Amino acid sequence: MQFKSQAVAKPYFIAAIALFVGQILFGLIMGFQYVVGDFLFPEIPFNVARMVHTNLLIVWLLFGFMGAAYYLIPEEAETELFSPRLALITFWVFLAAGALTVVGYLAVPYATLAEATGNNMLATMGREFLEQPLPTKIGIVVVALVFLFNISMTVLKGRKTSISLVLLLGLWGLAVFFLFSFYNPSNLVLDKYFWWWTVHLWVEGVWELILGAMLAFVLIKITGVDREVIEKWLYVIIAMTLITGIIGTGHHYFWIGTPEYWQWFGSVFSALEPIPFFMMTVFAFNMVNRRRREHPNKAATLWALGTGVMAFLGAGVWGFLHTLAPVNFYTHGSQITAAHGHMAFYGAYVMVNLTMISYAMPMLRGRSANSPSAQVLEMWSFWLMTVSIVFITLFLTAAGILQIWLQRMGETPMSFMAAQDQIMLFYWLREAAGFVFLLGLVLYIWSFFKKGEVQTAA
Amino acid sequence: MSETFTKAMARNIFYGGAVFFFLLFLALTFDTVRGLPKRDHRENITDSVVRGKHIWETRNCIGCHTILGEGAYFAPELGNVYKRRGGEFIKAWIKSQPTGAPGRRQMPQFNLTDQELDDIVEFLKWTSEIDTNKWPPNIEG
Amino acid sequence: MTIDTITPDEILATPPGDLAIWFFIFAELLAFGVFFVAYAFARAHNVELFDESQRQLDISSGAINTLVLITSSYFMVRAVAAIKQGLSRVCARWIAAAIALGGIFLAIKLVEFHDKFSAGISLSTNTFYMFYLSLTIFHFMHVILGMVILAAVMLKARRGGYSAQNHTDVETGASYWHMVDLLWIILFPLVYVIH
Amino acid sequence: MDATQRTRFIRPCTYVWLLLMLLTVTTYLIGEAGLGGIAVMLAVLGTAAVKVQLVAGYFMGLRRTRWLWRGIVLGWLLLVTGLITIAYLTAIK
Repeated sequence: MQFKSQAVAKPYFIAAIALFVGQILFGLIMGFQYVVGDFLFPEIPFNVARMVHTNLLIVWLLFGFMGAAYYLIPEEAETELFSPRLALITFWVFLAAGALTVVGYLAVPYATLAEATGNNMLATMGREFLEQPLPTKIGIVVVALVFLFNISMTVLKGRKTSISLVLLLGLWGLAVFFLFSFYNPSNLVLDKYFWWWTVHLWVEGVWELILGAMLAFVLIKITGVDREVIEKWLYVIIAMTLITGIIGTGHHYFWIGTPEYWQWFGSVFSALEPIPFFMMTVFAFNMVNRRRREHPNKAATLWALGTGVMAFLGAGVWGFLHTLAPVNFYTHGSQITAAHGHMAFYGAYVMVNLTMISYAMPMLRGRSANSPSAQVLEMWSFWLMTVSIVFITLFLTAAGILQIWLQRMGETPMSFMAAQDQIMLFYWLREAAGFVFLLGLVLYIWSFFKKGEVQTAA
Repeated sequence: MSETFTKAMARNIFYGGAVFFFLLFLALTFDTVRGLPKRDHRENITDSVVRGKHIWETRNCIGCHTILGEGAYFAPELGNVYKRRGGEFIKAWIKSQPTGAPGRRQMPQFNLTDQELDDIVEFLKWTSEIDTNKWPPNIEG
Repeated sequence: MTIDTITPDEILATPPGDLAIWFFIFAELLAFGVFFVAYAFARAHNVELFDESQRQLDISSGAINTLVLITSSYFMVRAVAAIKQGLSRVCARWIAAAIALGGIFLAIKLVEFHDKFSAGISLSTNTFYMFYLSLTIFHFMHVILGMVILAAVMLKARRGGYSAQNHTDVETGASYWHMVDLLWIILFPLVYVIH
Repeated sequence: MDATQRTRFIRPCTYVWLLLMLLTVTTYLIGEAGLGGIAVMLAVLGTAAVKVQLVAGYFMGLRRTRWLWRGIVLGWLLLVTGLITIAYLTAIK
């Protein structure tokens, strides 16, 4: 850790992991509600648990991105952060807004929450992933602007590298596309059309820029390969990301009332979307093989390589599985979508955050890497979490295929609930895999506290 | 790769490609938005439909159901439920929830007034008439 | 015709111009290739509709456009040849000529689009016109992007920015422009001619 | 690059250019005459393939590079024209 102000990243990482645990707990509640329908009803109905699960996911990933930015921007720009005090203030504002929102979801019926928070004045609630009340949405915009102001000023007064530039592009893009969550027309088709501008252009557009920048930074630090080569590849990868991802939004415009040509554009370009993820995997392995130094933090290296592979598998392969229009006609809105969602989010964005945290945390605590015994623990948690996500995805894919076969094909299709009863087995198996994931996460947290002889700060 | 492939050119391709495809995306968006009225019959959006959408959102129906295939996968697709069950069934179903059957998935009781029930049915009726390129594959949704 | 024989020592490790543009060229070839094949298989499902709509196309303007683009592509070959001899002003003039022909291509295309749009044809008229308009508009935008690249290279060449030893950008621009021409060489017969 | 090498580079490209123009005109005439059927389709598609190979080889200069780069373009060309031919054959039946 070369600059004092990088320490401001520490609370962000700690909050990120804490919210991550919350997300997994509510995931387990929902997983159990799939098999025992009235579990915790009416105290925590499924829709409330889902809001908390998905919102905690996005909020903890944002905390992770901000922590990563506060860690790497000063180091890239070779200057102190513009205002560490501002960063800490926005940390508490964002944490408070998040906590209040979750309490609001859990304590008050959603309709009352909407009534109380000015939803009648400007209705932006009640849409998937964007359920936050208006004050929270405004709070997110304010925090984002202050955060972006803070790191942009740091880069302006310091060295401008491609990595910090790409990271800024990704983060500014994230803020800009979040503004579409305020647009909620009464025409459902228009509402959905621009809803995807926030959701898709985030996870298959600007978030991939953030993912690329973070991964490139960690790889430079771990492998010691010179910056020119890594940044060159970074640009090629994110060029392919936007070239395929922007029109790739079309694979959400097959069945929501939009014209038929989207089925051709959406299928063709989203079929090409796995290419940048494949290039990222080749890039990661290539850099590690051509490393010029043996970095003591083996766990972070494992996370970096794992990010490439799992992002390609989850977002690339499982995405391609159901992105072509004729296939999507059957899989749209089935458990196949949920399977892709789990592995894509974990493989791409959870893992890159964990890569950053497992690389930066030791540095923030004054050592170049955790003790070997702590790193072994961390590697155990890597494999437990990754393998359990693979199994969750496999079980949900099987559930999805059976659901489609029973509910949407053949002459005597079953009703939704009848089909759900037939695939209960897979939901039980998924829940079991969920507990393995929780075990992995616990090990991950424990690895930060595990004692052992420690290397000096490199 | 040797220096035959420069970072400057890669950066130009990134900026060029991003702007190019975003412009193409805006053009397609313009064409879509211009052509939508014929496909979504927006002339049928009455005040009741608008209020119905507001109820759909403020009760967080998307937290369990999918509409036009998007949302949570815990409860049935409602994009074509008006065609599948009809308005009266929908109102009766909403009023009779939760079923209380042990171990079954439960839908909360929203205590909607009759006006609100009519509105939500109007919204689901309008949604079922959108031209979704013949999705879902069958009436089960 | 003297096909020039390549002496083994002349074999280059990578194609002319910056290798990054070749990543982009291969990605574009892949995207267009998938669209061409999609067009062919979509036609297989409704042959009469495609043939009938195809007859309404203005084949002569398509052919002229092919000639225009091929000639423009040839001009870029002469531009590269000129800069290899260090004649950056001559090179700039050849590029200007190539851009001019690109402009003519755009003009002819705009007339064609105007006729189609004023006849009420749009992306949603039928599957053939959806493919015809998507492919030609997608290619149209590539011609514009190509002309922007060539204009940038021309300006630098006019200022003497390139020399016999350092002219990678000219070759990069030329390679992209040749790709735009190459795609049209397939697009024209596929969409306008064969049935 | 001296004069002789200049001609060795430009002269073939000029011939290639004229050949491409000629092939385009023939495709145009076939199209204008409205000829259809498998034989014509294969001929026109074949002409387009030859033209692509000429542009890639001479104009793009791939003839002077390692076989890999020409192979990529040729492979792409064969795949695309092959699939188009299959599509047209299945359509005719």
